[in-house]
Amino acid sequence: MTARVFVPRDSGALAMGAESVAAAIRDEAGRRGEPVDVVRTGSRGMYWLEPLVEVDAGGSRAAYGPVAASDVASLFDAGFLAGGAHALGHGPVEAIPYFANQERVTFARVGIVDPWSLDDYLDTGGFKGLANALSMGGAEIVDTVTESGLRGRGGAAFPTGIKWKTALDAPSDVKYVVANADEGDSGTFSDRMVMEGDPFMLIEGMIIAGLAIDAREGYIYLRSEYPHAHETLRRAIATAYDHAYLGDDILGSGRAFHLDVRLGAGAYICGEETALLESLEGKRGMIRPRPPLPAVSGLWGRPTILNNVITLASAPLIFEKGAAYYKDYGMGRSRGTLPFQVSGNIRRGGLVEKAFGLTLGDLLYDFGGGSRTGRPIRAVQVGGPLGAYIPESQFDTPLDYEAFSGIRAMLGHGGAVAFDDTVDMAAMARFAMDFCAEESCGKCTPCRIGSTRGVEVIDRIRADADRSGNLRLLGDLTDLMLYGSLCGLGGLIPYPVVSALKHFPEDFGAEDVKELNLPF
Amino acid sequence: MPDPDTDATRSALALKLADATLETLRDPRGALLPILHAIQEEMGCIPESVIPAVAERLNLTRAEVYGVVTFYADFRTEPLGRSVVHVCLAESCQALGSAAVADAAKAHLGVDFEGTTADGAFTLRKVYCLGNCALSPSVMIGGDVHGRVSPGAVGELIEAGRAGP
Amino acid sequence: MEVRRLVKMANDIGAFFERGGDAGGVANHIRMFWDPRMRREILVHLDETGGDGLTPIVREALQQHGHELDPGS
Amino acid sequence: MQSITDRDLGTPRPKTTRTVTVEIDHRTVEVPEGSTVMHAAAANGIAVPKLCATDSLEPFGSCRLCLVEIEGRRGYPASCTTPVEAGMKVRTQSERLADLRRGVMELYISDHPLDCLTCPANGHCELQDMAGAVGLRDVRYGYEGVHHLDAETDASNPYFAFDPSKCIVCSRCVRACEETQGTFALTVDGRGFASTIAAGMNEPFMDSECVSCGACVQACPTSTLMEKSVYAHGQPDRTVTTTCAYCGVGCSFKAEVKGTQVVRMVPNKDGQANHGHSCVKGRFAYGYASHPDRITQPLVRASIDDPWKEVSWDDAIAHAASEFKRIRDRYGRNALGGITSSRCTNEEAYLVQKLVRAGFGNNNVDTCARVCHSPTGYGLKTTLGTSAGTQAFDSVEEADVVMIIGANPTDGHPVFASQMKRRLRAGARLIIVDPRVIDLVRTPHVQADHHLQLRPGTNVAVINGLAHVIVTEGLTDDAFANERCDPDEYAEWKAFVSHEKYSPRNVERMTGVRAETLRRAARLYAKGPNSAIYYGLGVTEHSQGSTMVIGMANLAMATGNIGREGVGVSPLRGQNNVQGSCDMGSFPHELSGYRHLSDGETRRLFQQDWGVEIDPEPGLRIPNMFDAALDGSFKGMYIQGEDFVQSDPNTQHIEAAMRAMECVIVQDLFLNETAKFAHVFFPGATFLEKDGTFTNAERRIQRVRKIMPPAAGMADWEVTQAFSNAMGYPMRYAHPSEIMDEIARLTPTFRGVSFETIDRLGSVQWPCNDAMPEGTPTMHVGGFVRGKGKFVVTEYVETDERSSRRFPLLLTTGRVLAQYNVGAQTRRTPNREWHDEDILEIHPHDAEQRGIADGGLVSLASRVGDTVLKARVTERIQPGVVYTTFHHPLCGTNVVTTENSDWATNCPEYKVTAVEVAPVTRLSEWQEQYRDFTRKQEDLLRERASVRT
Repeated sequence: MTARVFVPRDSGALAMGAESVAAAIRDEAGRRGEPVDVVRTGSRGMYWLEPLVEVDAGGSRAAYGPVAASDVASLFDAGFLAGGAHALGHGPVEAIPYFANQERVTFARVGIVDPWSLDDYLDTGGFKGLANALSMGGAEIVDTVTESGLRGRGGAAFPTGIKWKTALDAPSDVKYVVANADEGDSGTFSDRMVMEGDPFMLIEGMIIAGLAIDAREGYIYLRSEYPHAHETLRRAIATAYDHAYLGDDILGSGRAFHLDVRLGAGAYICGEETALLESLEGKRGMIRPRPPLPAVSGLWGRPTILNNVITLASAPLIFEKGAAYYKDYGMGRSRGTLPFQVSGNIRRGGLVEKAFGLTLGDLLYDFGGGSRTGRPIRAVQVGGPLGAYIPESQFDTPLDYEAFSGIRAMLGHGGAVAFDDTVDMAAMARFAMDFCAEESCGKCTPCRIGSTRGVEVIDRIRADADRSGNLRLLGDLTDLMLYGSLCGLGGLIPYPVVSALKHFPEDFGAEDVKELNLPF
Repeated sequence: MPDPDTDATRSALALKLADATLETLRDPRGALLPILHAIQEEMGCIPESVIPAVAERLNLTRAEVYGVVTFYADFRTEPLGRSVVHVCLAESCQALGSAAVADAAKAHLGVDFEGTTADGAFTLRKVYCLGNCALSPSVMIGGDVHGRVSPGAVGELIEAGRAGP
Repeated sequence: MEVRRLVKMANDIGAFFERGGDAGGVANHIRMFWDPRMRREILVHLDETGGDGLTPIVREALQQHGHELDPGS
Repeated sequence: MQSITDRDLGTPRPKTTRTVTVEIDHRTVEVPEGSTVMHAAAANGIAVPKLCATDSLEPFGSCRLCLVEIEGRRGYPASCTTPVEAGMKVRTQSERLADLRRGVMELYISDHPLDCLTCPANGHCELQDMAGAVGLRDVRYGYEGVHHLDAETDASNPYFAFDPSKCIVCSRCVRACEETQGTFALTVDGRGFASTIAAGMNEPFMDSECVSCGACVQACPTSTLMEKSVYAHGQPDRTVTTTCAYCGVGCSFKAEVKGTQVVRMVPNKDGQANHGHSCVKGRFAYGYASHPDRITQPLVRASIDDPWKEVSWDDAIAHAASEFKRIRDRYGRNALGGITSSRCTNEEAYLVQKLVRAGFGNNNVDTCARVCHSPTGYGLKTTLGTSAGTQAFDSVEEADVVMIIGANPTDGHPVFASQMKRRLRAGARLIIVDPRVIDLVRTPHVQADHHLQLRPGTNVAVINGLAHVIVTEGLTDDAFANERCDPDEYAEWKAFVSHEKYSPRNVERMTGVRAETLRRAARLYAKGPNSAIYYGLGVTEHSQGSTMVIGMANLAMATGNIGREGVGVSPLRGQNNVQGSCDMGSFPHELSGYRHLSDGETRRLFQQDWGVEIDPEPGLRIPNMFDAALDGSFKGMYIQGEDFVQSDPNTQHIEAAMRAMECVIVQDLFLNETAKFAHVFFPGATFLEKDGTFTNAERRIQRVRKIMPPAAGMADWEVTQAFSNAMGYPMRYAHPSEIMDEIARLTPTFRGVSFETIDRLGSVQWPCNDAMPEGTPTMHVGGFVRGKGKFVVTEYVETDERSSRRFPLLLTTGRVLAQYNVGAQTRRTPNREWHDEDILEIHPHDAEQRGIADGGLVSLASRVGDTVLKARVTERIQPGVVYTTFHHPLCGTNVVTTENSDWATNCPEYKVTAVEVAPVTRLSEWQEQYRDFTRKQEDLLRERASVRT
C-alpha cells in the first residue's frame, strides 16, 4: 500500500525548506522502494514546527517536525510512514496541545487538504454552502450573513451583513465583489494561509457574495509579496472554471460569476479599501473620501462588496452549517472565531483560531510559550503596524473588539507581535512614524507632512533636544493625525506612538505623560 | 543621452507585453498594473522611454502612467541587480533582530538599502512584511523567502541566491 | 461678370433641384439670392447663346421664369 | 489662482431644486439637497477654512482644514466631503477645531518658503489667507526638517511659471487638468512626503501633454502655478467682466486690471457658456492688443504703390467719404459695398450693414460668415425655420450619443470640447464623421465608438446612408416626425433615402466608409435616446454644404432628436461673433433677424425707422463682389475687421480683384493681407477697447466691456458712424446700447434684448421677447419655428473638384488650437511657440510614393495655384488626402483652394481641392512674389513716419 505523506507548500514552510524535505522524502522512498505519495498541503499554523511532515497513520496523522532534508533518512529508519517514534515526532497532530486547544472552524481544512485538489475540497464539505446559497434569494443570503453576526475580519470589524445589504440595496445593473488580499500588516498571515491552504473556500465565499447582490464579477486584490498565494489562487480559479463553479452558468443555475486575481505593487496603503479600489482601477492608490461608501459606489463607481479574505472565506461555512452554528462561537458582539496570529519574539509562533474571548496572555503564554529569547515579554503590538503596544499589565485583556477598544487598542486582523524587554519603545514609536511616512499615499496633510515631521520630532526627543517641548509637540501631532487624517493610516499611526509613550514613558525620557495633551 | 533605436525596440517590446497582458484580462479596464508587472518582469524595470507607448495603448496620458509607476514601490524605472535581497524590517522581524540581519547583509554586499553591488549581481532593499512573521526574521532573496535568518547566516544565503549574468 | 462662373453657380443650384425637376425652385433661388446684375447677365447669356453650358433644368428655369428674374421687369 | 473677486463655495452646487434644512453654527438654513456641509455653510456666508476644496472641482478631502463638528457624529468630519442631511447640526468653529486647523497649517508652513512679501501671490494667496484665518503664530517643527524649498521653477510655458517650492500638493491643478479640461497632463510624482506635482513624465510643461488652457493656474491656491504677467505687473485691483474675442464658444472672462493694464484674464465662473473654463487663446493670447504692430493712426494713400500718409480721423473719414462719393457718382451706387466683421460687436456689424443699406443705398453687404457658416443659415432656416443652432452648450450634458461631423472641437472650440469630453467620460457614446483622425477619435479617456472616415466631399452620401439605415430598419420616430413635420414631405424623404442608391454598400463605394460602420453608427444615433449632432466647417465648406445641413436636420427630425435638451443640430461657430453678425442683417439678401428683403412689411419697418428707401433686390455676396470688381462694376469697399485676402479661396483671384478697385477701406488692428491692397486704413479697436455685445454659437448674447480707451481714439462703431455722417447719412448714437435698442426695436427675436437685460441676466439667448423674456436655450420645443418642420430631399451630387491624374490627392483644411483664423491676433502672441507655420499632413503611403520625408519641404499645387510648406507624415490622414491649416499667410494655403462653392450660399469649398504634392527645395513663385509685395508694403508703412516727421 502506498503511504501518504503530507508536506506543506505553505510559504512559511517553504521558507524553512519544505521543498527540499518533500524532494528528500520522494528520493528516499524511491531509494528504499517504499511507495510514497507526497501530498502537498497548507500549513497547520504551528510554524515553529515547520516543515511539519505528517503521515497517515491509521485514522490520525502523525506529526514530525521541524524536519530538515537531512532528517529524512532517519525518519524512514524510524518507520515514520507507519507513525514510528522519532525524536522529531509529536504524535497525532490533533493531540498537540497548541492545536487541540483551538476551534478550527474557518481553518478546518487548512493543512489537511491539498489546496489544489477540488476533490479534497468537495470531500470536506466544500461548495455545500454555495449549493444552499444558490437556492436563496439575494435578500435571504444577506439576512443569513447578518444573522451569523460575522464582522469584517480586516480590522474595522464592520458588520458584514450591513455592508452586503448596502450593496444589495444600491441600484445598479453592474456590481462587484472584491476580496482584499492585501494583507500588509506585520504579524498577520492568516489570509495568506487561507489562500495557500484552502483557496476554494475564498472562491466559494466570493461566489456567494456575488449571488447575494447579483454581482457577476469579482476580483481578488492580492499583494505582490505573496507569489505562492498567487499561484495557488490561479490554479484554483482555473479549476473552478473547469467545473462550472465559476463562469456564465454556475452549476447550471443560470447565474454567472467571474473571478480574477489582480496583483498590488508594493503599497501598504492599498490595503485600505478605497485605495485598493483605485489601485484595482489601475491608478495610484490614493484614498477616496467617504461617502460614498464602496458598497454604494466602489469599483468603477459601481456598488461593490469589498471584504477581507477571512471574512469572505467565512461565508461558505455559514451557508453550509447555518448562521446559528457560526454565531454560537464568540462573545458579546464578537461572534464566530478569529484566527489569531502570534509572532515576533515568541517561542511558538503561529496561527490560533479561537472563538473571541481568549485573553492576550493566553495567546502569548499558553499558545506562544513566552518569548523566544526567554526574556520577559515587555510589549505586544496587536493589530498590525497601526495597532497599539500593550504592556504586560494589560495582557489579561480578552481578545475581543470591544474589550480592545476599551483599552485604546485594536484587535485589527488578529495579529500579535511580541517584544522582549530589550525593546526600545521610542525606537518603535519612531519606526511607526517612519512606516507611516514610507507608506503614506500623500493625500492628506496630517499624514503626508505629519508623519515625516513625527519622525523628526521623535528623533529630537531621543537626542534630548528640547525634549519636553518636542514631547508636547508629539502629543499635538498625534492628536492632529488621529482626528484629522483622511484614512486609517495617518489616523491610526498615533496608536503605536501614543501607546508606546504612555506605557513606556521611560524610553522617551518623559517624566509625566499626563502633561502632554496626548489624544488618549 | 536617449538612444532612439533602443527606445523604439523597448517600446515595441513593451507594447507586445501590454497586448499579451490585455489578452489575459477579461476586462481591459485597470490593465495598467498588470501590464507594468509584465513589463517589469520581462525587462527588469519600466524604462521611462516605454511609458508613452504604454499610455497610448491604454488611452491614458503618459503623466498618468508615470504617476502610477512612481507611486508603487515595486515599480522602478531603472533596473536592479540580477538578484534582489529584501530584508524584512516590519515589527515582527524587528522583534527578533532584523536590524542586525540588515546590517550583516549590508556588510556582506557592501551597499546600503536601495544600493546595487558593483557587479550588478545584487540590490539590497527593505520590505515591510513578507507574511512569514511566525518565522521572523525573514529575508527574501531572488523571490525565495527564508525564515529564522540569523545575521551570521545571511551572507551564505545571499551567495546561494546569486543569479548568473 | 465672368459668365462662366455664373453658369457654374446656376448649374450647382440646378443640381440641387434636379431630382424633383423643380425648375421653379431654381428660378426662385436665383431670384432670392442673386444680385440683379448677375441675373441680368445670365439671362443675356441665355438670349445670346441659347444657354451655352447650362444644364437643362437651369435653362428651363431661366426660360420659364425669366420675367420674374429680370430686374428690369 | 481664481479671480480676485470670486467667491468660492468650496464644492460644486448640486444640480437639484430640492432643499433640506440644517443648522450651522446655530443658524437654521435651507440648502440644496446633496450639498456638502462646506457648500451649505459658504452659501450662507459661513466660511469654513479650506485649501484643497474649490467649487469648480469635485470634493477631494485632502487638506483637512475644513473639519467641523456634527452633533451625534464621532470625530471631526471634513465639511467638503460630508453631505448635509436634514436636521443636521453643524459647528464650524470651536476651540478644538481651531487647534486642529492650526496644527494643519503648522505642518504646511513647515515646508513652505517664508517669502510672502516678495511672492507674486502676496495679498491674494489662499495659503496666506488660511494662516491668517486659523491664527497661526508659530511653527514648532522649525524649518530644519526635510523640505521642498530648493525645487526649481519651470518657466518653459510662455504664459505661466511652475514654482514647486510653493506647492502644497493639494492636487487642485491635477484635478483641474482632469475634471475641468480633460487633458490629464498632470500627475503626482511619487507618494507621501515626496509627492510632487509633475507635468507628463516630470517634464517641462511645454514638453508635456499640457495644452496651456490655464485651468491649473486658476485652480492653484498659491503662487505655484502663476501667470508670468502677475510676476511682471503685480496683483490687479479691479475686474471687468467681458467676452472673449476668439472662437464661437464665447467664454466670459473677468479681465483683471490695474489702471488700464490688463494683468490677466480669468475665465468667469459665472460665465454661462464656459462655466469658468478657458483655452490657451482666450486665457493668455491677448497680448496682440498691445503689440507694436498695432496701427493707431488713420492712414490714406492714392494707390497701393504709394507710401501711406498718417492723417487725422477727420481727414481720413473725409477722404474716404469723398472717394466713395466719387465712385458712386461715377459708377453708380451699386459700385460700393461693405463687409461686416464677425469679430466686431453686434452693434458694429449692425451699423456697417445699416451704412451700406441706408448710406450707400444698396444691399452690397456681406460678412465673413459667407465663407464659413452661410450654409448653416440656409439649411436650418429651410428645414427648421431659424438660422441658428438649436441648443445651448449645456445641453450636451443630457446627450447620450454625440455625433460630431466635420468639426474638431478640441482645436477649434476647446472649452466646449472640455465640456463634451466630460460628458463622454461619464458615458455618452461618440460618433465622428471626419476624413481625418481628429483628437476626439481617440484621446485619453475618450474613444469614439465609430469613426466614419469618409473621403472629402462625400458628406451628403454619408448622411443619406445613415438615413437609409435608420429608415429601412424602422428606427425612425414616426410619431414625432408626422406630428411635427409635413407628413407628405416626410414620406417623400423616407422613400428617397430608402432607395438602393444609399444602401450602406453603395455608400461605402461613394464615401469609403465601411458599410458595417455606417450601419452601426446609424443605429447608435437612432437609438439615443438623446442624440445630438455637432458640426463645423467640415459640413458647410463644400459644394453641397447647405444640402448637408439640410440632411442633418432631416435626420434629427426623423429620429425625434430635436426640441429638447440633449439633442439637436448645433453648429460650432468659428468666430466669436459669426452668429451675431449674421443675426444683424449682414447678408445681402436679408435684414436683421433673417428677414428677406422681399418682405415688404419688414422693409417698411426699417424704412420708417431709418428714413430711407431700402432696395428690395439682394446685393452682391463676397465672391460676387470680387467677380464684379474684376468685371469693373464694383469699385469701392469698406471692410471692417476681415482679411479675406488671406482667408478666402483662390488668393490670386482675390488679389486681382483687390487691385481692380479704386477705393478699399480697411478697418483693422494691423496691416493685414487685405490692408496691403487698401487705400484708406481706419485703425480698429480691440475687444478690450469698446462696449458692445457678441453672440456665440448657442445664440447667447453677452457683453463686451471697455477696459481701456481705444488705442486710436475711436471704437469701431464710432468710426462707422462718423463715416456714415460724412457719406451724408446721419447717425447719432451716443453709446452702443442705443444701437442695441434700435436692433431690438426692429427685430422680433431681439425684442427683449437690451444692455440692461444682459447685465441683469448675465447673458441671454435669442429669441428673447415677450414670449421668452429670459431668452431661449433650446429651440423648437413643442414645435418648429417655421410651423411644420420641412423635410427636403438631399440628393448627393459629386463635387466637380475630384482627383485626377494631374492632381491625384484631395486637400482638406482645418484649424489648430494655438492659432485663430488668419492668425493676425494669435501670431502676435507667444502662441506661435506652439504653431509657427502651417504644416501639410500626408499619409505615409502617399509620402513614400513621392519621396517625401517627415519635415521636408513640399509643393502643394492645384489647378489655381501652388505653394510650398513643410510636410508631416502621419496616419492621422487617410491615403489620398492631405490636410493643412491656413493660419500663416506665407504658407499660402488659400493660393491653392478654388472658387468652387456651396450651391446655395457660395460658401467656398475649402474642404476639397484636388492637388498634387511633391518634394521641393525652395518656395513657390507666389510665395516669392508675396514676400516681395509684403516687404514693399511694410516699407510703405514704415515710410509713413517719415511723411509725418
